[in-house]
Amino acid sequence: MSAIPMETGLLLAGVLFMLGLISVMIRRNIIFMLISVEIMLNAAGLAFIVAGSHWAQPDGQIMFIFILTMAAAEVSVGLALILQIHHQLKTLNSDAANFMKG
Amino acid sequence: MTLTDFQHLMPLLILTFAVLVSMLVIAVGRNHKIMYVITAVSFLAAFASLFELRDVGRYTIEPLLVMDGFGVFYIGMILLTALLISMLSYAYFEQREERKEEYYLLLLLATIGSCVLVISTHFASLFLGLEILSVSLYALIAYLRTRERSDEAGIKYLILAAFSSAFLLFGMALVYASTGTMEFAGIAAAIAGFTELPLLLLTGFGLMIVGIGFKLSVVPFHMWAPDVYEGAPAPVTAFIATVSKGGVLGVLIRFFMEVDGFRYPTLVLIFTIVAIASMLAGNLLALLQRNVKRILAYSSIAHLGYLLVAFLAGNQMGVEAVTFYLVAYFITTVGAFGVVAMLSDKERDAEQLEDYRALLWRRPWTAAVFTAMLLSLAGIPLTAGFVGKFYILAAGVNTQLWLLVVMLALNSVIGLFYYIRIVAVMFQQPEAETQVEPRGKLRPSIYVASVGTLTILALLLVYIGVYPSGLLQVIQGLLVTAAP
Amino acid sequence: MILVWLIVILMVGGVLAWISGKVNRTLPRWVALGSVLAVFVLTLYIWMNPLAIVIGSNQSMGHTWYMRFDQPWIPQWGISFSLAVDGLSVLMLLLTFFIGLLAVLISWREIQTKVAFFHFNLLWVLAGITGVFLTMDLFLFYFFWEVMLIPMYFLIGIWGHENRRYAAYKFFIFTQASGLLMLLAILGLYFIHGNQTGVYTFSYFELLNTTLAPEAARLLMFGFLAAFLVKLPVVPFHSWLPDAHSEAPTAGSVILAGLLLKTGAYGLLRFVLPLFPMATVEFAPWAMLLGVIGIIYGAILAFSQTDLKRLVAYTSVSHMGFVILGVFSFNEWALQGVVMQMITHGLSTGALFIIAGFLYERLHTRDIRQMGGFWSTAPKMGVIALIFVMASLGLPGLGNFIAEFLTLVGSWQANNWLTAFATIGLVMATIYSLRIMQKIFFEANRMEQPLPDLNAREMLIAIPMVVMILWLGLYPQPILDTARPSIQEQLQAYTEPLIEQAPIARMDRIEMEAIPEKTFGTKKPKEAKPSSYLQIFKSSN
Amino acid sequence: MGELLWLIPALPFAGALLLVLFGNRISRALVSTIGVGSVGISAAVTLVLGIEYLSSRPAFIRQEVWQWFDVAGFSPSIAFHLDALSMVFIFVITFVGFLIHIYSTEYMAEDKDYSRFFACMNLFVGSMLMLVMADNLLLLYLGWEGVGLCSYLLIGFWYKEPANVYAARKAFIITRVGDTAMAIGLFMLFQHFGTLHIQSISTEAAQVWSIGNETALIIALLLLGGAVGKSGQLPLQTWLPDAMAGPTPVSALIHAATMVTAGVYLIARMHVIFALSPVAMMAVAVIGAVTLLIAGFAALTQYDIKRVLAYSTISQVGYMFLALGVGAWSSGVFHFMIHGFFKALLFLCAGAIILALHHEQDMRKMGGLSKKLPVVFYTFLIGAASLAAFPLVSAGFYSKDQILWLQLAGENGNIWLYLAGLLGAFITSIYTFRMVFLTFYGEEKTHVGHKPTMAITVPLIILAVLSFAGGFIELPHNFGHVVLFSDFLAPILPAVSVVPDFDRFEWMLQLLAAVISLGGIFIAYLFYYKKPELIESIHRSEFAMAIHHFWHSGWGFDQLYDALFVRPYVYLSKVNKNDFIDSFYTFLANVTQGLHQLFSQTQTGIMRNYVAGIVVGAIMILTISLLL
Repeated sequence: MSAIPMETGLLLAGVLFMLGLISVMIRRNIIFMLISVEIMLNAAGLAFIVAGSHWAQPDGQIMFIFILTMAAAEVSVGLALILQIHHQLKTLNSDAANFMKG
Repeated sequence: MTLTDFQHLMPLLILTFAVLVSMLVIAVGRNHKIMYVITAVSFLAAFASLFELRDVGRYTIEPLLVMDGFGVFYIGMILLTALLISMLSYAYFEQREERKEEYYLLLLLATIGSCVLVISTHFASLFLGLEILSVSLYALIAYLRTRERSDEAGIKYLILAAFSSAFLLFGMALVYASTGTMEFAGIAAAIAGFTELPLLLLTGFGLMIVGIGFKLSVVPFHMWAPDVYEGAPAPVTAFIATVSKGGVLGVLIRFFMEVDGFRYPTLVLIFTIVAIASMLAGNLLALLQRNVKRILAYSSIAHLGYLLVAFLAGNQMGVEAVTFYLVAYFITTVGAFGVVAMLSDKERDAEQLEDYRALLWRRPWTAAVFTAMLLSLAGIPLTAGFVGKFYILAAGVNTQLWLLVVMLALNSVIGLFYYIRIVAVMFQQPEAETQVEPRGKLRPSIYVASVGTLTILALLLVYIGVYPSGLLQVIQGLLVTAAP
Repeated sequence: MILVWLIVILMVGGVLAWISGKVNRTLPRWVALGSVLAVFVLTLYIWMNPLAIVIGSNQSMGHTWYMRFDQPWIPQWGISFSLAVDGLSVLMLLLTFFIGLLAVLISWREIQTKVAFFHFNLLWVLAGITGVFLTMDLFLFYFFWEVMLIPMYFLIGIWGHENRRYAAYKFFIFTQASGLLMLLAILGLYFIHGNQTGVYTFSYFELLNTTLAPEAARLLMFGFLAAFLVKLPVVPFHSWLPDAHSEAPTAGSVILAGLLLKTGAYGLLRFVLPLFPMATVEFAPWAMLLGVIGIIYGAILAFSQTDLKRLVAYTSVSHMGFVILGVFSFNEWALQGVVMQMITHGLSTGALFIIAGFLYERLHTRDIRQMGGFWSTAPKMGVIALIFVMASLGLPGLGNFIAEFLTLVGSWQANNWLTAFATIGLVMATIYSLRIMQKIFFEANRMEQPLPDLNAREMLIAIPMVVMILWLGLYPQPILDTARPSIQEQLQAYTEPLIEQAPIARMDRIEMEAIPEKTFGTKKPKEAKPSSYLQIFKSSN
Repeated sequence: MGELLWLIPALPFAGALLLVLFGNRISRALVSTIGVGSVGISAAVTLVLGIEYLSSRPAFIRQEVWQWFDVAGFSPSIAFHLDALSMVFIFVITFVGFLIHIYSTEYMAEDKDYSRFFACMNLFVGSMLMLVMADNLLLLYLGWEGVGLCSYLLIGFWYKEPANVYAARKAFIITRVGDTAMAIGLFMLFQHFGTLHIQSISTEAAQVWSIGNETALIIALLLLGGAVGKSGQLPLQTWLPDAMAGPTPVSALIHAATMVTAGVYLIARMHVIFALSPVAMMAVAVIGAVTLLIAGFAALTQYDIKRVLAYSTISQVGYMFLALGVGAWSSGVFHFMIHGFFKALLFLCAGAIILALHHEQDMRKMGGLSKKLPVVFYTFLIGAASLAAFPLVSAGFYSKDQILWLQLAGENGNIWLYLAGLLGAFITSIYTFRMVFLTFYGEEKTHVGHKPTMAITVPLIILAVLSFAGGFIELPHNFGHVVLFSDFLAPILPAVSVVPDFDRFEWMLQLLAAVISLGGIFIAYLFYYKKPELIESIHRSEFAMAIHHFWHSGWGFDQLYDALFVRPYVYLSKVNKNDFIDSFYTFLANVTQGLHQLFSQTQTGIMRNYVAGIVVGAIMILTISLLL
């Protein structure tokens, strides 16, 4: 099978990363921000896999699994928090949560 | 994994064990005191186990971890800090109605995370440690669910931390892609191979710096710090300020020492800029701030800047200076937040400057301790902070980082202003002669816990300030192995 | 070991004073009085029977130190807890404790809130200052340099007048900023010396032997100067002083004027001169210029002040100008003058602040526009004030005259024009000094309430100062003899070893001879040897 | 002999000390005993010493009391030096001082600050003696400043009146200006001789420097500055008239007899230096000449009797300077002595009058006192005669004539100086007898209250005798040729070298002087006694009045200095009262606070901005790491 060159893969990952990044910046809804962050994380994971395959090592995939687990944990905590926020602010607009400033 | 590996990881194992135990205990029945005791004991045990490893040369546990003097010292530092914080937390949470027990669980986990960080020699372990730390921090910060500030802080920290760790991971991936290994040593070797660093690698490093910088809350990744500090419960704030940053700084030093990042002007330049920016921004932001917790947050930003100055010295002395300063900084910060925690009541933490008005005449000893802590932060003699700052300046002058050193001097003058301002508020005359507040609404045992902690901290502060050579010996003894 | 006791007694005394406040309100005063008295006596003892020892590389001069104490402190960095006294330090210490005693006494009635804590701070300031005058280790020096600030900050910030917090901040930040620059310079010196010799040490005597590249020397010198010039203070770094002086409680002002400023001058003598001989020579004309500017500027501003304490503060600015003028003329006359100036200014300005304090206690104002004609109601105070006003305008027969005249004689050898301008300062001194007398004690009395004259305690404070200032004016020889060896030591780098000069310490000739001798025919004058450096300097400007 | 030397200044000091310590606790009688007694005893001691000195003529007597200090060879002593010159001064100071003290016991009797007065007076006598007895210039400087202080305290004696205090302050400050010059002179002397010991300097200077040496000139001029300041000569004369604010005995002692002549003493003492620099000598002479004219004209127009005397003092001291300027040292000193007598006398008389007229000092309100106060009248007349150099019978005639004569006869005198002196003499006699006629003749305008008693009259009489007979110890050689005084001074002060065979003109000049003096008296008689309407006519003319005011205000020097120095200084000080340098530091503080405000804008608390922050940081870092 013709191996895809690493650069292409990394480029894809990079594009994914940027997508996530931009959407974090433009989204107001906390949940969407969380999702976009997940996208970024996955982009990182993808990059690892690409790199791993390039060096023909399992490490990349191992890292990806780590990332997945971490992301899962994070999302769970995150959702819990978001519930709390919604419970208190009656909104998911992240800008609303700005009691602390200055 | 051989048996000796386990022996060398004893502290971590103890903590992990403690976590499991406490889970079970909670399952059996909730009891604040028991949890507290378990935590404290486990911290102590872990610390004790370090003495076995006192004179370990450099024991690597392929491929992830290494146990050396540096690691031992940092772990010890982290453990003690965690212990003190847990002691403070006891009194703090005793006054609150939430379920307190899981708190200790998370505390233990976070501590494990930061311990792992300082002994990791591999991206994987770095990542794991960092995430154990962060994830438990999310929960800790938002622990007091009923305060919306707490939640706000939590969500902010969560999103931003995840965001930044995405950077970190992507950076790692790129580095991995360009070097083909994730071990620090390997990377170092690979880099040594290159005549000049490939773009990929540099980008990787850049992204990683973003991730690390966030955790260290240095400019321009500092914005979360004040909000989180303010929102989180006082002990947790202390934890973030000390343990988490300490761990990250430890790994940063290790990594840089390993790959000898100081050879690369780009990296040095970046860190220089970051350091100066942090010093300036931190101090200026704190200048007229009226919320004590935020002041401390900003000042911690500035102090990270100071630390970077020594870090940039990039030699044995620099590392020692960083370590020494870290110790002083830990003591001081924990002490400061301890006072905050002690003065806090059911509804809110004592964070407004007004809460401290005329404190000296209401609670002289607390005020005295707080004053000592602030003076130490300001780097006034007779306190550990002074010696630390002196050490950093020495390191800087030694390697002729004149720009940084002068900036440091300038900034500590600016810093002086707001530290002294708090002191001045405490020393003000009380308008109406407010009689001494009713004490002992807490059970004496608890009261003793926190008061004792503060006393210990104050004594340590002065001791190191007056007779630093003891600590110096320890540091120099253990860190010989750190610099390659 | 006595040296350590000096500091320990003060520190412990301070803590005791604080604690004893729990017992009753006057106990702290007695504790403070006792401990200061103790150290004062100790110092007198040291002064009276000096056991001469020779230290380090100074045998050439046979520069004798009275006493020394050495104890490694932070060996890793070559820092040792090293104290030593020579003539200069002893004089400074005597001044410190004398003023300290007065400070305790004047606070007796003035300070009524937080008495215990006040005396804690007072004693710790004194301890810090003592350390500064004693220490022979640069790290330790900086250490004490900083230690004396905090209590001073509290003295101003807690017991001061209306605008105390601002003044306290200003004082603290100015001195801190300058101090840090000095710290950098110290470190620079430390590493340069270390790299040269491989011996990393902060010991003064070791660092004296450092050879510096001109460029480095210049930078390091400016580091040190920063601290000392701000502390002195020299225009344009003086602006902390008027505020601090005028807002501090009387004891605070007295200590500030009498002692803290002197630490600056002491630093110049002890460190800047011997450490950077070449650099200072280059810088000398500018330094002297600064001094002259200070003299004149301070005098002009003093004239128009209406707040008595602020006025006196500006007079100190003017007087300290003489110090820097003298220090940088590098000859024995000038330096002896500087030493005298440090002491006499400590006394005279201290006394003026004390009088300001007395007036404030009675009138609750420092505004001289509301005063006048007090001579008729309080003649004793008038006489005392007159004496010290005259001292501050340099009337012969009072200590300040000796100081200023020697300084000017010395600086004349170094730089004629600047000295001429400095001398004009004497006229200006007359102008502001007489204004003090006129506005407070002469003219018509505007006050309706009567002004009680000095009571016994206040006389007890005033009389010794009068006696001292007169003694210094009429028979300063003991002081000069005490200071001579150390001054010659500081000047070593600027002169060939001086062969000449006067028998050492004639302690026995305190009182005038009973049977005066008479001589016929002119007596040959002693030739004054202008040191080799002087000609160089004259040719250079 | 000489062991007692130190007593002379010590006694008055002791008196002063006692009075300061216990003055307000002891009775007036005791105060006057101490005050007068101390001076009296030191006068007695002077007498004893004087006799011994005259009997055995030593070069000088030196007594070191103790070594003041000793720094690197700069070792002045508290040591006294008695020679002919200081002898003369000590004599005048102690004796005239003694008489004035006696006088004061009555004059000040009513004053509540009796003891303070005598304390200051004693202190003054002490310092003045210190000044003239010092064997080194530093000690001399001590006395010099000491008398300055005392004059300050005594001018401002009645301190309740702001004007007096200002006058005192003015006196002190202006003299201090001179002192400053003198101090610089001392620095230079020390630089060149390594000592301030007067004898050594005199001997060495002669060897080291040749005539017309630059340094000598500068030093001489600086010393002259000091002398000018103390002696109220041009351009520092403005303080002396105002100094009359003090009690009259003070004016008599300090501002007539002794202190104002300190300058004369200094120049005579340092005559070696001056002799080395002809330019300086000329400066002295010219200053003297100009001053005596200016002051003379000013005196013409004064109405306040004390101010007349003040101006006349200035002008008489001007004569002394004139003498010194041409190297007629002893004549200068001689005139000092005589002037000391008659001017003290005149002041004391004036004091008696003022006392009699309830502190009325304006001569226009006086008159016809010759009947009421006969003693005062006759003594005053003698004094006036002496001041106006009334031929043959007045001491003033001989002293002044000698000076004038030497202006022409002296080697380095010249005709202009002589003419100035002559004109001065003319004016002198006019204003002197203007005083006499206005005060003692005409009809009585103010009621005479207090009649003088012994304490006042006796000193007056003694002084009168002295100022009448004092002249006969020094007579010109064309008749009598008595040279006791100049012989006495000869060992110290070299005699002036006279132009050969000029003597034959001497009698002409004397005649001229006599005529001038008498003419002045006649004019005064004409204008102020015979035909007062002449004055009216003068007063009618605009121009004359303008001149009159100009002279009355002392030639507008006060206004000039006020505009030149005082106002600018005060303005400078006031405008910068709160220290513009401070504003720089305030500015720094404000900048920092502004930055704080700026930065804290960034902490919006909105999460997305924080994200943005991180991104910005990332971009920055990447650009750095990629571009560099």
